[in-house]
Amino acid sequence: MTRIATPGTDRYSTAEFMAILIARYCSGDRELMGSGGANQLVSLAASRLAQLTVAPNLWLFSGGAGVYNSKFDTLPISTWDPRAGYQAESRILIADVVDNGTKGRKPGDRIARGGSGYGGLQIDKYGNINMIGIGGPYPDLKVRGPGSVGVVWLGSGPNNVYLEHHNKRTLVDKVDYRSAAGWMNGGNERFETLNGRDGPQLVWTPICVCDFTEDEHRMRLVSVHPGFTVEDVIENTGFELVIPDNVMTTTPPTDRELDILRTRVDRDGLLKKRRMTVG
Amino acid sequence: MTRIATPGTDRYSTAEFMAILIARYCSGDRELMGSGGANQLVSLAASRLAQLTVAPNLWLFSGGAGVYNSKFDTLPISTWDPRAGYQAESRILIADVVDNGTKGRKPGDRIARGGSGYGGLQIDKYGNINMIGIGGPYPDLKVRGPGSVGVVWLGSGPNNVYLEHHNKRTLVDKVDYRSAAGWMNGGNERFETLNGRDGPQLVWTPICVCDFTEDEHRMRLVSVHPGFTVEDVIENTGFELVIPDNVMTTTPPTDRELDILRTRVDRDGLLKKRRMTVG
Amino acid sequence: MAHLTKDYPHMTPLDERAARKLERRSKIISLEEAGKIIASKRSLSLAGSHSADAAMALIRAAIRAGARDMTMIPPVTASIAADLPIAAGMLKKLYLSYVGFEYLGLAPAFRKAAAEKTLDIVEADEPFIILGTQAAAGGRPFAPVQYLYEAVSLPELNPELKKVVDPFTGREVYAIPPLPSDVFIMHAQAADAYGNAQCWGGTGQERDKAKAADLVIVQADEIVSDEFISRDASKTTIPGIWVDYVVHVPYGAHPTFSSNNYALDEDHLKLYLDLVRNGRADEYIQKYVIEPKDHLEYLDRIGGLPRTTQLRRMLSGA
Amino acid sequence: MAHLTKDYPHMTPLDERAARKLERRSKIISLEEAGKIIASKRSLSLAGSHSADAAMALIRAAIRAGARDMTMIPPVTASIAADLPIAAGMLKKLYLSYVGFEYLGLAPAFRKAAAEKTLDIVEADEPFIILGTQAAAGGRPFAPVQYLYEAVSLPELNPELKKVVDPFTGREVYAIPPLPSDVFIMHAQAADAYGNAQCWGGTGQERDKAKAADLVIVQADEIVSDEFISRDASKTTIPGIWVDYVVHVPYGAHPTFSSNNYALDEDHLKLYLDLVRNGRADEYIQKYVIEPKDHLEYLDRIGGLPRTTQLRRMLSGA
Repeated sequence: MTRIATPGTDRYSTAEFMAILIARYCSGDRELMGSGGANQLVSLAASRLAQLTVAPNLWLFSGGAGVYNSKFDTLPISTWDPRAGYQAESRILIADVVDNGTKGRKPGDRIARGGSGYGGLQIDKYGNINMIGIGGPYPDLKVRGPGSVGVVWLGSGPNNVYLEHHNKRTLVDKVDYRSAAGWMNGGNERFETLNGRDGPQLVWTPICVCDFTEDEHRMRLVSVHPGFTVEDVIENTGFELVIPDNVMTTTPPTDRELDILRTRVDRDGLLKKRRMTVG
Repeated sequence: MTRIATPGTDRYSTAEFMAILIARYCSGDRELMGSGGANQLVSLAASRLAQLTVAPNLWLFSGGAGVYNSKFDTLPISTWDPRAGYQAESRILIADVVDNGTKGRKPGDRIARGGSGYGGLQIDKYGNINMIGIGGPYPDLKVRGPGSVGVVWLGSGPNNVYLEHHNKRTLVDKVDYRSAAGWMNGGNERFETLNGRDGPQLVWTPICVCDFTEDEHRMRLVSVHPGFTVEDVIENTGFELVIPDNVMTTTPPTDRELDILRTRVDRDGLLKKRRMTVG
Repeated sequence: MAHLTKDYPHMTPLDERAARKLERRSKIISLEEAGKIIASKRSLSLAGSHSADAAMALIRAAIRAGARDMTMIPPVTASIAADLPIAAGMLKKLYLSYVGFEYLGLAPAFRKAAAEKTLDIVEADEPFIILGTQAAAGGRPFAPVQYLYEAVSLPELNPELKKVVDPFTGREVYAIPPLPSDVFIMHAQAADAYGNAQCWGGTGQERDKAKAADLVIVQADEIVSDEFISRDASKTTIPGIWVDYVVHVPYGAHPTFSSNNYALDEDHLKLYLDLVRNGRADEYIQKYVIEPKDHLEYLDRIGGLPRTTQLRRMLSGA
Repeated sequence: MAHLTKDYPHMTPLDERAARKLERRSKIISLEEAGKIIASKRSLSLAGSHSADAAMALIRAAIRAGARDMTMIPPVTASIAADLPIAAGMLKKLYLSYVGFEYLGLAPAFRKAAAEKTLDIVEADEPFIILGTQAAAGGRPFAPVQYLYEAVSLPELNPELKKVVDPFTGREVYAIPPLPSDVFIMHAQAADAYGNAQCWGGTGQERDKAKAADLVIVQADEIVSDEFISRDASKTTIPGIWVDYVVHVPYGAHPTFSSNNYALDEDHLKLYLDLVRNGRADEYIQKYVIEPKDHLEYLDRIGGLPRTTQLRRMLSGA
């Protein structure tokens, strides 16, 4: 049964928590790009939060508006909201975005990894994403997806996947169609097909954080959010997740994290209202 | 013997005269593009003069600066002089210029013909242009040219050729190398090779104006500037020009033409000092 | 050949022609005229991003003018700019990158057309649209890409994606076809009468789409003087020479954002979605597309001056 | 695999790391450092147009640092920015579009190197440079063109131009190779310490050249604050994220124009041409490239404040 994913406390919302988790991930001092594709409000908030706290050298990119390092203190409704461009440092063309995507990123490149969030109709155990549709044979789809947009850029280098809904319909054993390559069929297939480019690193969901195993590149549970159990995760995942023996409980947000998020990034409280589900 | 091409009067200079001739050519009311490649000072002046007098709808393009409809009243030293951008209406990328060039122009296209000026180390009787070098076999050149730049755009549609020096070394029977296609080897070869695109229309030199015959597309004398004779033209041309029986004397500049040119386009008198030669 | 018979304009002094009235030709036409022009074409392309800067007034005018069976090359993400034409039966074929309403849900007319197979959907994506447009903009034969489609389903689903051998490496790579269009329609915040158009936001696909089109129509929130345009040439998104017609429609992007000008009308989008999802698309189309006798009446129906003022304020944060 | 062993930063609250000094890293380095970096590379690309906006200070620094045997991807037209490196023996290979001084004549060092075959000249042109750069900018395998090189000599003279069959029409077309570079050097009128660079003129090739390069070095007439940059994002030519290093060199484009900033030093260009044409290139290089211990001393040698002030005035028309 689908229900709103609540963290079991009214101290913070799940969307706020996810923004904080992604911000923590952006803590390295390397010059990374925190990019937000369409409607990636949570990762946009996360990039800004990271920039303001631990990652001054992070470049925040708002994909829809095509701008770097905008300095909003209230969240736009999406990255294509013109307000996402507030006091930005530069504006690029969508052709530039495409160039960066087709060029891809190799180990050692200046821009080492994206903090981008990708989601989809379906994601499978190797992190492949489907935005095309469910069912078939094509074009006889049971569910017609909105289209692949730019999720193909998941193939351009190391990235992360971010899901607002954790359920068996979304997390499936094998995607019906592949809009974006995760680790493909696992093992080295991605490296061989995509010129050695590294694949997805983390998967953030409303109830847990996952990564991928080192060799087979299968999705593995890393930490479960407070309010949920390993069993909740297993039960709501449509494939066999790798479950290590030392699964952690995700460290909850601190008061200070929440305070900065609410006063300097999301003054209008959009993340409080954001609907995320489980089941 | 090479000598300065003077119009045989001190009322105007050859460069001023050529600017006026080209401006007269731009008199149609269609939306044409008066473009200036590198250093095409005379055609730049001509476009502006035409715009101010008879062709308000002409779009003046300064190639080096990449701008449309700048509103200078003193000439820049070349189209890449930042002053060529004075009060321009728009600025485009060089990639846009290349797109327009590779796309080419078909009959009936919005932008019907260019008023661009092209010159070269050599030009032949079919209007082909060489900027690569003289002599050979390549790369053993007797004269190493500066390179082909964008003269290849002469192939993109109807255009004109403008020469500052009229002599047998420049006007040759056949170019040693072809940087830009005029009518190729004459007849229909250009239409067949370049998707039906129309070829060069007029050739302006310090001593005459030529066009091309209708079928064979060989260069033909149209009018000889005051101060010069048909014999001067024949003597200084390295191939057999088609000489019609009714060659005209080019209509000299009127006082009013000179006045507008000098007071509204070329206030610093750059065209007065410009050196053009014959022989 | 041995006798000159043509006219040679260089023989006639400028003086003799200068007597004509020296006036620059305006490219401004009415919205209804523009609608008829669009409706007479077979393919159109759009700019904008999702629910921002869509040329909605022109789209409505085209529907009113009876546009049918068109092929659309949409922006990389589109909401109502693609869904409404589908609802109105204006499209036969769509190059798909993303059609949806994000946090407001999937696109109802698009989903219905897909399910009922009344729309030919070319399964494309961002690089396909952008690079295909770029190829068409330069009249180039195709756009080769590598390390991209090898890893996804598009080649199986999209017959317009071909393989080509890279002559430099001998490797097989993919080739995206050029995507020209008969007409490109665009929303600008400001334009002058000669076609010079400023987009204050935008995604930078405007120029390539303009170059890739045979005809360009700009709708502008405001008509400005050419002196205004000349103050900063770098702010001109599309040079006027590339533009054929200009239409003046204040709030013409409604119900989408107009960058740095006015906000998205989310209530109106929800109204649209609600009607279309409940099989009442025709009702929406009648009321907001067909019946309004002009753009001002459309604005009246969506709430008039109070609503447009509110939308302007929302974006300025006041 | 059944036991997590990696570090997971999402487990550590931001508070625990926020204690570190929160300072944005400056990308500013000295001109001499930049020269050494360039000299350590094998290929470089340039922007600018003919005698405008050339990264001359960086070029001089690279020569001083002993740059040799490099491959240059020049702007579509270049004068001293290509000729001086040739005179100084810095180049082994040049993609040629145009090297010359227009109304001041042909390029002396280039002509000499061509005659003496000390330079590998790839016979290219504007579309070859621009489309090859564009292909490299996107990591794409090549750039196909049609109805262009079929009619000229380039295919015979340039072995890097290949044929490829268009999979959509079956026609043979030409393929331009990608033109990546190790380092792209660029002159900007203004940049902040984080790499955001404004070119007030320019030809718009800057972004593609930056994307096509492994390393980007910007020299700027002026260093501005990031607040200044944020006033108008559309004025930023290159986003700072694409830039590795910034060098502050007022009048660094001398003797070429700096768009909307200062004029070409034609007297200096004539001096250069005169010396090189008369076999005295070394004299020029000693005096203006090797001997000045820093950029200020260079400015002193070209006439100091009186001359630079004059050049600035020439452009403003005062």
